[in-house]
Amino acid sequence: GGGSTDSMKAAANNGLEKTKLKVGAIPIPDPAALYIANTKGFFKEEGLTIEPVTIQGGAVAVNSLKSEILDISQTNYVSTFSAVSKGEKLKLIADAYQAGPNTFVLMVPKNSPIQTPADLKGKTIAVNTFNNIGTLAVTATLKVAGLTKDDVTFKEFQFPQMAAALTTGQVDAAWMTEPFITVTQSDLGTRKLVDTMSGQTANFPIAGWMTTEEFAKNNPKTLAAFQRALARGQEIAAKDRKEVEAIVPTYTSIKKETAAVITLGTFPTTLNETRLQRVADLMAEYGILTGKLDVTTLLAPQPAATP
Amino acid sequence: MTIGARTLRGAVGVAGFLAAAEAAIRTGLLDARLLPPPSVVLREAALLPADPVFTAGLTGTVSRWLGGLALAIALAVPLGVLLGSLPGVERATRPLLEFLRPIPSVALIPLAILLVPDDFLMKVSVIVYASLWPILINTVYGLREVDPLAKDSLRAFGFGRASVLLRVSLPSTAPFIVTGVRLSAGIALVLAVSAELLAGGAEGLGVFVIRAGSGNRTDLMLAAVLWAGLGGMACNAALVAAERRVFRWHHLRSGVAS
Amino acid sequence: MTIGARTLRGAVGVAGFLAAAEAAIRTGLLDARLLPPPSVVLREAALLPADPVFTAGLTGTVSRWLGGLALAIALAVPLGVLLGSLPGVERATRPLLEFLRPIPSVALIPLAILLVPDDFLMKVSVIVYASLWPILINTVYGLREVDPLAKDSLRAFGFGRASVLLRVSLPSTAPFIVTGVRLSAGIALVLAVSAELLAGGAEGLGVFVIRAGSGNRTDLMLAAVLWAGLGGMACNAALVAAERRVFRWHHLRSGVAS
Amino acid sequence: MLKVDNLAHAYGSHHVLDGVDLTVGDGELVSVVGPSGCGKSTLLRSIAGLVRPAAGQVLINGVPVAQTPDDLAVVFQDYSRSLFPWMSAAANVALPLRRKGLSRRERRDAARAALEQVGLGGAAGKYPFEMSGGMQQRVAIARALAFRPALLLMDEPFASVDAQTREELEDLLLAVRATHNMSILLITHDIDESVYVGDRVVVLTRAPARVVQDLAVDLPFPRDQIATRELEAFVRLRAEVGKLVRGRPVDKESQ
Amino acid sequence: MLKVDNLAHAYGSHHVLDGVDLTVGDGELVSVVGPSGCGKSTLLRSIAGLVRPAAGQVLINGVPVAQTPDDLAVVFQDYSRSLFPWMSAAANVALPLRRKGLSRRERRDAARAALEQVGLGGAAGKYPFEMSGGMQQRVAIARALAFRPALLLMDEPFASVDAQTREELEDLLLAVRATHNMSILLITHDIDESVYVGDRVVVLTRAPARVVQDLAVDLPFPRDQIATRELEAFVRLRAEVGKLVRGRPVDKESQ
Ligand SMILES: Nc1ncnc2c1ncn2[C@@H]1O[C@H](COP(=O)(O)OP(=O)(O)OP(=O)(O)O)[C@@H](O)[C@H]1O
Ligand SMILES: Nc1ncnc2c1ncn2[C@@H]1O[C@H](COP(=O)(O)OP(=O)(O)OP(=O)(O)O)[C@@H](O)[C@H]1O
Ligand SMILES: [Mg+2]
Ligand SMILES: [Mg+2]
Repeated sequence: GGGSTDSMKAAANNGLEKTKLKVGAIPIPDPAALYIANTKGFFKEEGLTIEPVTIQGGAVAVNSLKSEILDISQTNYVSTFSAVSKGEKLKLIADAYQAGPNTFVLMVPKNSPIQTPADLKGKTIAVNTFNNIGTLAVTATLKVAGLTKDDVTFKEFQFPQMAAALTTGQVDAAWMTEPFITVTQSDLGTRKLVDTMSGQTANFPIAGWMTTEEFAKNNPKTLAAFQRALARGQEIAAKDRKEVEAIVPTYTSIKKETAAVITLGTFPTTLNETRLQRVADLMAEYGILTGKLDVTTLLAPQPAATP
Repeated sequence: MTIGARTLRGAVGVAGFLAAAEAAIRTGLLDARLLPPPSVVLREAALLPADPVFTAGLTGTVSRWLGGLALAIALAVPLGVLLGSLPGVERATRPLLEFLRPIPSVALIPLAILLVPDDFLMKVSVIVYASLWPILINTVYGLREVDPLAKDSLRAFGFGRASVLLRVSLPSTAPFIVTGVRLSAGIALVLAVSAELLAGGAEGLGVFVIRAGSGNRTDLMLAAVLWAGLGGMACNAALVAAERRVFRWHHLRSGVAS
Repeated sequence: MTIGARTLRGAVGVAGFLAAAEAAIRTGLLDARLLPPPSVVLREAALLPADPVFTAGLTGTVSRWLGGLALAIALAVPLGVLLGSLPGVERATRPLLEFLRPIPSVALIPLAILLVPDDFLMKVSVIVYASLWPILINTVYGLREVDPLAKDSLRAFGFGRASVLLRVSLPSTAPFIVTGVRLSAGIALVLAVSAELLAGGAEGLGVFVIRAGSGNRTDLMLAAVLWAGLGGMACNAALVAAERRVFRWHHLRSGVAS
Repeated sequence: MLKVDNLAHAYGSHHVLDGVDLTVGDGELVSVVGPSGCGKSTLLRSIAGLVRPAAGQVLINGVPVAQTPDDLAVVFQDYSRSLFPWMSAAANVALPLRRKGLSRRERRDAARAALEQVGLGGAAGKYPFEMSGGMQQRVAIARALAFRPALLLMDEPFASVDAQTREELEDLLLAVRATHNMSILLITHDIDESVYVGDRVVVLTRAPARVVQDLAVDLPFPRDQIATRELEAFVRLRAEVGKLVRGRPVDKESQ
Repeated sequence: MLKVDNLAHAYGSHHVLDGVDLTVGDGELVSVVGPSGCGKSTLLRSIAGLVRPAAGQVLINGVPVAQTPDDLAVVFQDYSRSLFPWMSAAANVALPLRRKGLSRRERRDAARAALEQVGLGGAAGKYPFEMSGGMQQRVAIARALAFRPALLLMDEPFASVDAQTREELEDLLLAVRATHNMSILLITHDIDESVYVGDRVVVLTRAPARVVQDLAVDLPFPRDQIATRELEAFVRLRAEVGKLVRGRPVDKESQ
C-alpha cells in the first residue's frame, strides 16, 4: 500500500506514458472492481486518473477504442473473440467476471406449460444479442436436452424489455441475467426453467477488460499500473460480497435492497488462458467462430504480483 | 430540363461525391482502415441483392417503413387540419404535443413493446410516432399561412368552415404538407432501421447493419446503408414527381417569375 | 388569451393525459408491474434534480443538444438559401441530398465513433446530421413559395439578387424556417439522447437511461424521459415566443382574419 | 332586401364606421361612394358577415344576419388575391356553384357563359397568374354573376379595366340585374359610374364614415352610355355627388 | 431617356406585344392607354427588365438594358402584393432608399414626407393589411416617389382611390415631375386622366399590341383640374383618344 507521496513517486518512477484513462464500463455488477479500486484510491496511488465512461455494450466499444474515445473498455469474451476473428487487433488486459450458478437462466412465465428444456422445441426464446453469450449458453443447454439451436427461434430483446416480451407472449422463454432474474421473479412470478451456466458452461468466463493492440504496445507502463490497481479492487470484490453490494448501487440504478439479494458470479483474480480458451473452443463448436482461435496471442503481459 | 437530363445531372452529383470520397481515402486523407473506399462499398452493395438474408431484411424494413409512413400521413394530416383550423384546440394541446415530440422513440420502445405485443406493429408504431411530427407541424403552420382573403372569398358565397377548409385551405397548404411528407418519409426510414437496431428482431436492414457493424465489416455496413439511401431517394423522387403533377400551377408560376 | 391562461390550458391538457395513463394502469388495463404509473414516475422525476449524476447528465445532454441545433441552423439555413435561390444547383444536388437524408444517424453512430475521435464532437455531428434536414427542406420550399411579385417589386428598384434574397425572400420565408427549426429542435433532442444510449458516455440523459435500463428501473427511465420532454417543451415555448415577437405582423394578420 | 342599421365598427381604437344606415330594396342597385379609407370595404365585409361589427346590425329580408347570409356573392376590391391560384379561370368561376347543387356539366356551362359575358370566353383555361390585372378582375366578376345571388356586393369591381370594357360591364350589370332581379350594392370611386348604374347613390363621409346623403337617381331605363350621360339630370346628379364627396375638406392626417 | 424599339413578346404561343415603338423624352410624361389584356403591363415589365422580351430592345439614354435599369421605380398594378406585409407603411417606403446610400434618419424622413404627400401622414405605422385598398395603393405610389427615380413607371396607379384623391395625386405627379425632372410612363384606363397628365398619349391596340397612335398633348402648363378640363383642346383630345381606343371592335375571344 502507500500514501500520496508513494503515488507521486510511483508516477515518477514508473514513467507512465499516459496518466488519464477513459475506461468504458457497463452499468451492471461485472465491472465492480473498477469502481472499488477507484473509490479506494488504488489508481491514484499508481498515478492514474480514471474516468469511467458508461457504455451499453462491447460492440461500439471496439470502435471507441480505435478512435481513442476510450482507452480501455469492459467487454464480453464472446464479442471480443468474434471481433478478433474478423481482424480486429485487441488485447485482453484483465479478467472481470465469471458466471456462477444461476447467474444466467432461462425464465418462463409463471403458468407456462414448459417444464423442462426439452419442452422448448419449436418455441421462441429471447436473447439480448444474436451470436453471443446468450445464444451460446442456450444452445449448450439445449444440447443437454437433445435439441439444437434450429429447434428454437431466437428473438432479440434488450434485458429490460424481456419481462414485457414474456408477459405479452411475444416469446416463450427469456435468457436473463441479474438483476432481472430477481426482479421479475418477485414482481411477476416468473419461473426459472434452467440454469444455462452449468455443464459445458459451468463457471463460464463472461467479462474482461480490453484495449487495442496499439495502445498496449505504446503504453506498457500505464497498462501495468492499471492492471495492478485493478487487481487490488478485484481481490476485494472476490473476497467480500458486502463491498460489491455497496459499490454496485453507486454506478448502476440497482437499488441497495436488490443488490443485497441478487445472485452474483465470481470475480477471478487472474487472467487465465486455459479458461478463456474454453470460451473460444465452445464458440467454434457451436459455429460462432469459423476456425480455431488461440487466445494466448490476445493476452497482454500480466503484471508482477501486487507489491 | 428533360427527365433524362435531370437524372444525368443527379448521377453526376452523386458520382462526384463518391469520387471525392474515394480520392480522399486513396490518398490517405482519410484513414482507409477506418473507412473503406466507396469502390469497395459499391462492390459489396452490388453483391447484396444476391444475399437472401439481406433481401429478406430489405423487404421487411421497406414494408414497415412504407406502412408506418402511410399511417403517419393518415393520422397527421387530419390532426394537423384539426389543430390548424381550431386555434383554441391547438393552443390547449400544444404543450402536450410539444412535450411528446422530443421524447426519443428509442426511449419509447420499451413502452411500445409492452403496449403492442406484435413485432411488426410495434416497430410500425415507433415509426409512426417519430414521423408524425413534420407532417403535423407543417400542416398546422401551412394552414396559418393561407391568405385570409382567399378564405373569405369562399365564405362569402356561403360555404361553411368545412368546405372552406377542403376547397381553399387544404389546396393552398398542400405544397407544405407534401414537404412535411417528404421530411417524414426520411425520418420514417431512419426509424424503420433504428427500431431494428434498438429492438432487434429477426430480420431487417437494421439487423443486417448491426451484424455487419459488430463484425468489423464497415464495408458491408455501408453497403447496407447505401441501399437505405437508395430507397429514400426513390421514395423522394416519387413524391417530387407526384408534387410536380399535382401542383403544376405552382411550378408554372414560379417558373414564369424566375 | 393571456400567457397565464395559455399556460393553464396547457397544464390541464398534460394533466389530463397523465391522469388517463394513471387510470389505465390503476384499473389494470395496463400491467402495473411492467409499467410504473405516472404518479410514481412523477415522484421520481421530482427527486431527480437532487441527484448530481442526473443533473450533470442533463447539463451535458442539453449542451450537446443546443450546440448541435445551433450548428444545424448555421449550416442548413445558408445551404437552404443557396439551393432555394439557385434552382439549377438544387436540381443537381437533390439526388445526393435525398440519398443522404434517409441514412439513419443511429446506424452511423458506430462509423461516427470511428471518424470523430472526440466524444462531444462525435455526438454533436450525429445530432447535426439528423436535424439538418427539416430546416434545409423547409427553407428551400419556403423560398419557392415567395410571391414573385414581391421579389419583382424590389428588383425593379435595382436591388440585386442578394438584396432581394435578404430583404424579401428571407423575411417572407422566415415563418417556415422557424417551423423547420422547431422540428429540428425536437429531432436534435431525440438524437442527443439516442447517441448517448448507443455510444455511451461519461454523463448524459441517455447514459442515465442506460443505467436505469440495466438496473431494471423503468420508473427512473421514464422519469428521465419526462425531463427530456420538459426540455423540448421549454425550447419550443422559447421558439414560439420568439416567433410571436418577430412575426408580429403575421399573427396580427391571421388574428384579424379569423 | 338589405337593411343596415346604425352600423358601427372600430379596428382597435381606430373608429371606421360610425352609425351607418342604408337600405337596398328588392332588385335595387345602390351605389356607394366615399373617400379612400373611409370604411366602404369594412361596410361591405360587415354585410357579408366577414367582419363582426362593434354595434348596430345588418338585416336581410328583416332577419338579422350573424354569419354570411345565404345567396350572396361578393366581388372583392383585392380581386387578385380573391382568386384561387391553383385553379383555371373556369374552375374559379364554377367552384361556388357547388353550393347551388348543380351538376358538373351545368357548373361548367354556367362558368363558360359567365366568362363569355365578361369577354373572357377564350381565357377559360388560363390560370390567374397567366392573366392581366383587368382579366383577373373580370374573372372575379364572372364568378359572382354566375352564382346568380339574390344580393350582390361589389367593391370597385371595374377599377382595373379599360374605359370601353368598363362601360360594357356596367351595361352587363344592369342587364343581369333586370333579368334576374338581383339586389346590388356597388362601391365605386367613379362618380359618373355611381350615377349611371345606380337607382340611388349613397355618399359617405371620411372615416369614421356616416351617410352624408342618400340620393335617388331618377334617370330613365334602359340607360345608354351616350344618351343617358348627355341627359341634363345626369349632369346635375353627377355634379351633386361630386360636391358631396368633396364636401368637407379631407383631413389627411386621420386617414 | 427611354426608347422602346420594335418590342415583341409572347407567353408560350400567345403573342402579346407585336413590335411596339415608344419613346419617353427627358422629363416627359407619356400616358399609355389600351384595352384590358392588350399587353400594357407586359410592356412595363419589359422596360423594367423583369420580362425578357422575345424581340426588339429597350434603350435607356441610348444604352440597351439587359437587366433592371438603374434609377428606376415602378408602381405595380397589383399594389397589394407588391407591398411587404411584414413592414409598416413607412418601412415599405423607406426600404428602396437604401440603394441611395441615405442614412437611417434621412430614409425615415423621406418616407414620412412621401407618405404625407399622398395623404397618409397619419398611417405611417400601419401594416399593409391594416390599410384600405386605396391606402395601400398610395403607399406604393409614395414608395416610388420617395425614391426620386430618373424614370418612373406606373401601372394604373390611381385605380383604387376616390375621385378627389385621384385628382390630387394627378397634380402631385405633375408637381413632382416638374420639380425633379422625372421621366414618367403612366399606364391608365382613364382617358381623361391620360390627357390631363400627359405630354403625349400612346394608344395601343388589343393583343398582340401595337401602337395605334402617338398623340401630342399640347395643353398649357400648369394644368388645373377644372380649367384644363374645360379647354376645348382637352375635350377634343379626349374624344380622339376615346375614339382610338374604341377604334377596332374588340375581339372578345382572343383576350
Ligand atoms: N384589418 C384591419 N386592421 C386595422 N385597420 C384596418 C383594417 N382594415 C381596414 N382598416 C382601417 O379601416 C379604415 C377603413 O378601411 P376600408 O378598407 O373599409 O376603407 P375603404 O373605404 O374601403 O377605402 P378604399 O376606398 O381605399 O378601399 C382604414 O383607415 C384602414 O386603415
Ligand atoms: N405570366 C403569364 N403567363 C401567360 N400569359 C400571360 C402572363 N402574363 C400575362 N399574360 C397574358 O398576356 C396578355 C397581356 O397581359 P398584360 O398583363 O400585359 O395586359 P394589360 O394590358 O396589362 O391588361 P390589363 O389592363 O387588364 O392590366 C394577357 O392576355 C394575359 O393573358
Ligand atoms: Mg376598400
Ligand atoms: Mg395590366
